[in-house]
Amino acid sequence: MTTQVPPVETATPGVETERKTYLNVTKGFMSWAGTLDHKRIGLMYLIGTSAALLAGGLFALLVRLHLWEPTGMLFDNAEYNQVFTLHGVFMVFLFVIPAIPAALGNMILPLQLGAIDVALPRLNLLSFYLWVTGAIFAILAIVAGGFDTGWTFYTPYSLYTQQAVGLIGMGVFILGFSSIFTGLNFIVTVHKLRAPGLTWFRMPLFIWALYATSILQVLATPVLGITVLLVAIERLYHIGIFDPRLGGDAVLFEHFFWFYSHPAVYIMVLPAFGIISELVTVHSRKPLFGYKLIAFSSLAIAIISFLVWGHHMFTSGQSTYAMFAFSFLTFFVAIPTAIKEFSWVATVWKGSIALNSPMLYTLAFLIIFAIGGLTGVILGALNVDIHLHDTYFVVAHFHYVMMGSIALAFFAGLHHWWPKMFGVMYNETHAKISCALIFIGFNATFIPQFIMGSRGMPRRYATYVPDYEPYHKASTIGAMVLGVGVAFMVYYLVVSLLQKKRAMENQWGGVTLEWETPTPPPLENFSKPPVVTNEVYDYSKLDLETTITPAK
Amino acid sequence: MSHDDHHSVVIPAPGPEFKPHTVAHHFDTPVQEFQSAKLGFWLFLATEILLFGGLFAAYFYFHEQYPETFVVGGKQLDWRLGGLNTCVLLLSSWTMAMGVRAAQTSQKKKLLMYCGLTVLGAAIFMVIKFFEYKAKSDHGLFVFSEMLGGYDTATGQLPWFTDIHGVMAGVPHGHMFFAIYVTMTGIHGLHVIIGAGLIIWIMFGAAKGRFHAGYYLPVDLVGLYWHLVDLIWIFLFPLLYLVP
Amino acid sequence: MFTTLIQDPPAAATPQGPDYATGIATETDKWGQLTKLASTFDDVDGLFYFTYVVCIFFFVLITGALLYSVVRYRRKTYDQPAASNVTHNTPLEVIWTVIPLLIVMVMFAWGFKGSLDMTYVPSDARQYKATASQWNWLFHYPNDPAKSRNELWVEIGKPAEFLLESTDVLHAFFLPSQRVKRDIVPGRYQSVWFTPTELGEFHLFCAEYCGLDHSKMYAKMHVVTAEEYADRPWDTFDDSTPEAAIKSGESIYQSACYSCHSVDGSKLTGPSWKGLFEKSGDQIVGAKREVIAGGATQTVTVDFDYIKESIHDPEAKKAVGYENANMTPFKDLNDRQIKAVIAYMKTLAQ
Amino acid sequence: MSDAHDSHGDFGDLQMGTHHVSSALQFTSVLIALLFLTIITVAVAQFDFGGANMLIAMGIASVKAALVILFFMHVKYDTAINKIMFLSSFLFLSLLFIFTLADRATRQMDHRAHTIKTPVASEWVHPNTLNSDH
Repeated sequence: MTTQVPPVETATPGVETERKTYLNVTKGFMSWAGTLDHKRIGLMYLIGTSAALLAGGLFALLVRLHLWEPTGMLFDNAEYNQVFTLHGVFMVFLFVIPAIPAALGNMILPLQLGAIDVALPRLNLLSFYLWVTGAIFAILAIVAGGFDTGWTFYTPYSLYTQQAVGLIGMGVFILGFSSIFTGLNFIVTVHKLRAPGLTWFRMPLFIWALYATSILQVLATPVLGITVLLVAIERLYHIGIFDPRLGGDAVLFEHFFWFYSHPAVYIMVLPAFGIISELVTVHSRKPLFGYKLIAFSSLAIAIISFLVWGHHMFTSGQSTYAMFAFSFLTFFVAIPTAIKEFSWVATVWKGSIALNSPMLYTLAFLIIFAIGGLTGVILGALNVDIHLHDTYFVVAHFHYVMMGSIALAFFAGLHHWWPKMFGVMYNETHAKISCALIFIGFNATFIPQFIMGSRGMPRRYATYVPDYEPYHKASTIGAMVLGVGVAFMVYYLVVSLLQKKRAMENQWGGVTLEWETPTPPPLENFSKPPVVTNEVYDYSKLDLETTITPAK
Repeated sequence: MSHDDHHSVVIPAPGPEFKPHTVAHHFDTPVQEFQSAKLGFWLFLATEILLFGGLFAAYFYFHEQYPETFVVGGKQLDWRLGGLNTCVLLLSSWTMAMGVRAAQTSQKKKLLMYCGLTVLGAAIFMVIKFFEYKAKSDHGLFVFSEMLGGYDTATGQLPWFTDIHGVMAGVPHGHMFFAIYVTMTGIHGLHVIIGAGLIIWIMFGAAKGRFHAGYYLPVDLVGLYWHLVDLIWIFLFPLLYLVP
Repeated sequence: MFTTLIQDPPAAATPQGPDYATGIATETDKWGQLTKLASTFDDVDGLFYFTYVVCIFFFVLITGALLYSVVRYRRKTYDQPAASNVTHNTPLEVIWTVIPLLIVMVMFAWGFKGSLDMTYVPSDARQYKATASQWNWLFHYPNDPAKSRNELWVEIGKPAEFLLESTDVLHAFFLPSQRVKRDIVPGRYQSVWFTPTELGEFHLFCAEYCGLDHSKMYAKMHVVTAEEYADRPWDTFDDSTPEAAIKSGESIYQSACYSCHSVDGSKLTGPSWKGLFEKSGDQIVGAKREVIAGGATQTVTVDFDYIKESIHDPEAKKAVGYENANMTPFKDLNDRQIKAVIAYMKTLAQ
Repeated sequence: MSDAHDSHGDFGDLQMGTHHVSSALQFTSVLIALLFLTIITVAVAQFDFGGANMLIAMGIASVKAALVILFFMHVKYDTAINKIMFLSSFLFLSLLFIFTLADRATRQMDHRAHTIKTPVASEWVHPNTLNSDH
């Protein structure tokens, strides 16, 4: 997918002229705080969500350290409950949901569309500030005494506990609107700002995935909004909708909560699929196998995901009929997901596979997601789920999806677009070491959790039966390795910004539109509006010279 | 290196009392700008539908669980006031539609007049609503002054539901109808107030001549918002006042 | 009335840490993944391993194809093109859509059948009740006044159904060895059943997060033989020593009698227990009482027979001054329990 | 209100296809229909049709809603994508309704339901404070 635009004029070799990029075109705090540029907003999101990731990761390490001993090492039960809740809330609401769409998506989506910005730039900035406000509420809630409801806020416990549930509920409500506005913006952008010639089936799959995600964000998140609002009203005014003491129903809360939170799983994972689709083809230098099937499977997943929320409630007292329907529909999600996984593998097959760090992260994703997805099938069966529900098996399963797959895809995307975003290259050897540490550490953390889960270890336990001690110890050791891997990644990425080792103009040989602009892009992305004439992922048109030309 | 031609699209004003409109730089044409904003706003309205949808789902859920509460509770509401409010909102929806029409046809005075009438409709609606709430509060069906009062866990007594006249006596969970009534109409009322505020903001812009046939996007969007407020009430009225 | 007869075992506000059943989780089934199955719900294990094998097959397939490609088609020069540019293969795509679909439909049907079996309770099931509170379990036994807290006894081979209720927040009744789990929702009853097939001690966890001491909300299930079950091991009534008997008697008083009978001489609905027995030298003997029996007043000496009659058939002899009081007969108190009550009464003697 | 023919064509080239100016007569007709339906819905509510009460009221309300959406909100004249986006919200809302209410409705049909009663709140005791000291 090259354009008719001639290559950007290259500076004379050896002459250092500072080109105006979005990073340096204006300076000063206000030029960032008040920016409407999608790349700057994406960058601010990247910093914010990464901070949330590190905070959430720290909480996770504390949880794992605590569980070294069956009686707990670090905390009393009250503190432990707060720490695992913080881990969940930070990871889910502040990192996983916004990280890929709002940080990488904001950065890349308009570039891949050939647009100079998202359709509604002010709303984009508002969305970022809503995220900041939500994060502030989360921090206020910690300061105000913390909260210990788990990230699911199940009633009636969340109604009775005396802690700062109101504040964090407010935070989640605001973060929900941040997410809605990002999704809304992307839908409009995809519909209205595609470059001439960029038909729907010429769009990169990252955009398809973000589009499907946006539909979920717009249509599911409001139900979460009204749910946390009702919890807040319930705590203040005791209206009784969710309070069994007043005739309310805790299962209704679960229905509302999972109506959002199941699609939310796909809000998190679909953008990861998008990144992987993108990276698999670029680093195999081969057109994506089954492009249309992958595109439609994103939409299919988005829609089916609205029909399966009850599988989080197989043990919670739904009617048998509802369980029947939800279990049946749940298995249907497996099909488009399997199609994606197979198509990625088929893309790698007979490709020209560059084993650089983004591709290593991608391969790690493919293996880990296979485990995460397949264990999901085990959980879809009704009677097996009854045994495994709320055990460490479920914990391990969704960490394989949310941490193993989504965070790895985020890292993969970060490594892939890092040279594009900053024009600098990190140390590839360091990146490979870090990828190996993360892969090994991750599996060492969560494979023992599968085992103890299928043997009955319930989740959210501050202390546990000593029978499970060896698995907890193995898991804690794995978590430490994983933590070291992530910390090392942060280290070499920061170093790359300081060392300013030039990246190539088109570091990986991508053919989507983001590689048509100078690296890093100027303020309004394209020197001339691009026109797309090629089919998507057509590597025969790749100008290989740009892959060995240093960026200016 | 930006596209200079992007900055040049200006929609001229149809008359001296109006102001021209400059299309935002990242759009190529006014149509693109208009349609983008409108698509975005429709999506926003979709989220509003789902937000209220949660409340409606709760209504139907408890309607099935405690039918008696809804039968007896619904009789405590005055359908005449509810019906009157329905008519007020429908009329205000009509004035808003006419207002958008006035903007589309560059009729500044009419736009101001219709917007003013719509705000008046909103005010009448809220005044009637206030008297309805007050009557219920006086009967102890939801006592506003006590709403923040927590409740006695030992007796399970709700401070906001004292039911002075015992109209809900013997009805299991008699407070449930009023809880849902006050939540749904309360959140709806909040939307009425926000909508009225937006229309007043439109009126300021209209007075400055910002809206005309060439550019009436904000009027159109606020109009859509106001119709949505009407739309929700169309369902609330029979569910709360008539059906139970 | 059963429920009020004997006081609930005390609930520790913050348990000091459960007395865990031992060696259960480490004892796995023969395939080594799940904990040893101890109930009739073997469909869970069957389907689990079926899915497990299918998953391993697909995992090996995916990982193998990936690793082979990576090794075989690794890019060696920066301009190496792909070995093939095939973008689709319709038969292949149909195959990898249809075959997984068929497999998951088998899993669905199997899982649903298994879960239906879990809802059909055999008619000969014993009906227990489990009350979950923050953070302890209280078990009620069928037709038995005695209850036990955080320990449960069931009979091997006998279906047991549990009616589950919560007094506060969500809990979940989770017996890994029996493959059953059910959330306990305040405001309504849930039910769960299983047939234990192995003798021994088993974990009973709360699997739904319920606050501070969620992880300490632990109970031990004893699966015992029919003979041991017939001994009602959950009944902690103890009269092995005089002191224990007094304590047991007092606990019966606290749970069943205190509302109508005082122990300090004050007049409630029924006569006070103070003074039923008197000190005579070092002896404690029954006092004399005026009672109305069959319309005629007579004097009785308080003794075991009189107390037993008054508990089992309160209308037979009514104390003078309390002719109009109606007492519920407590026919379930057996002789040992009545003796314990008397032992407690004797401590009130003057 | 007789200005339906007012010129807005000057901007036709700039905003082609973006707006449709409805006639005042159409708006007024819709308003009259809405008020009329309001009267009908009130009138019908005076009679008891048993289980059909809800269906009738919701049916009339849906017709009214359709009028507002199609004419006041101009959806009839809007672009296909806007129609799809807005109307899809009702589709997804119906999913929430169908599954949640179906669970509620079929819960009592479980074959164990006859032994499982719904206790009322007064039957159970609640702790007054839950770990408030932490």
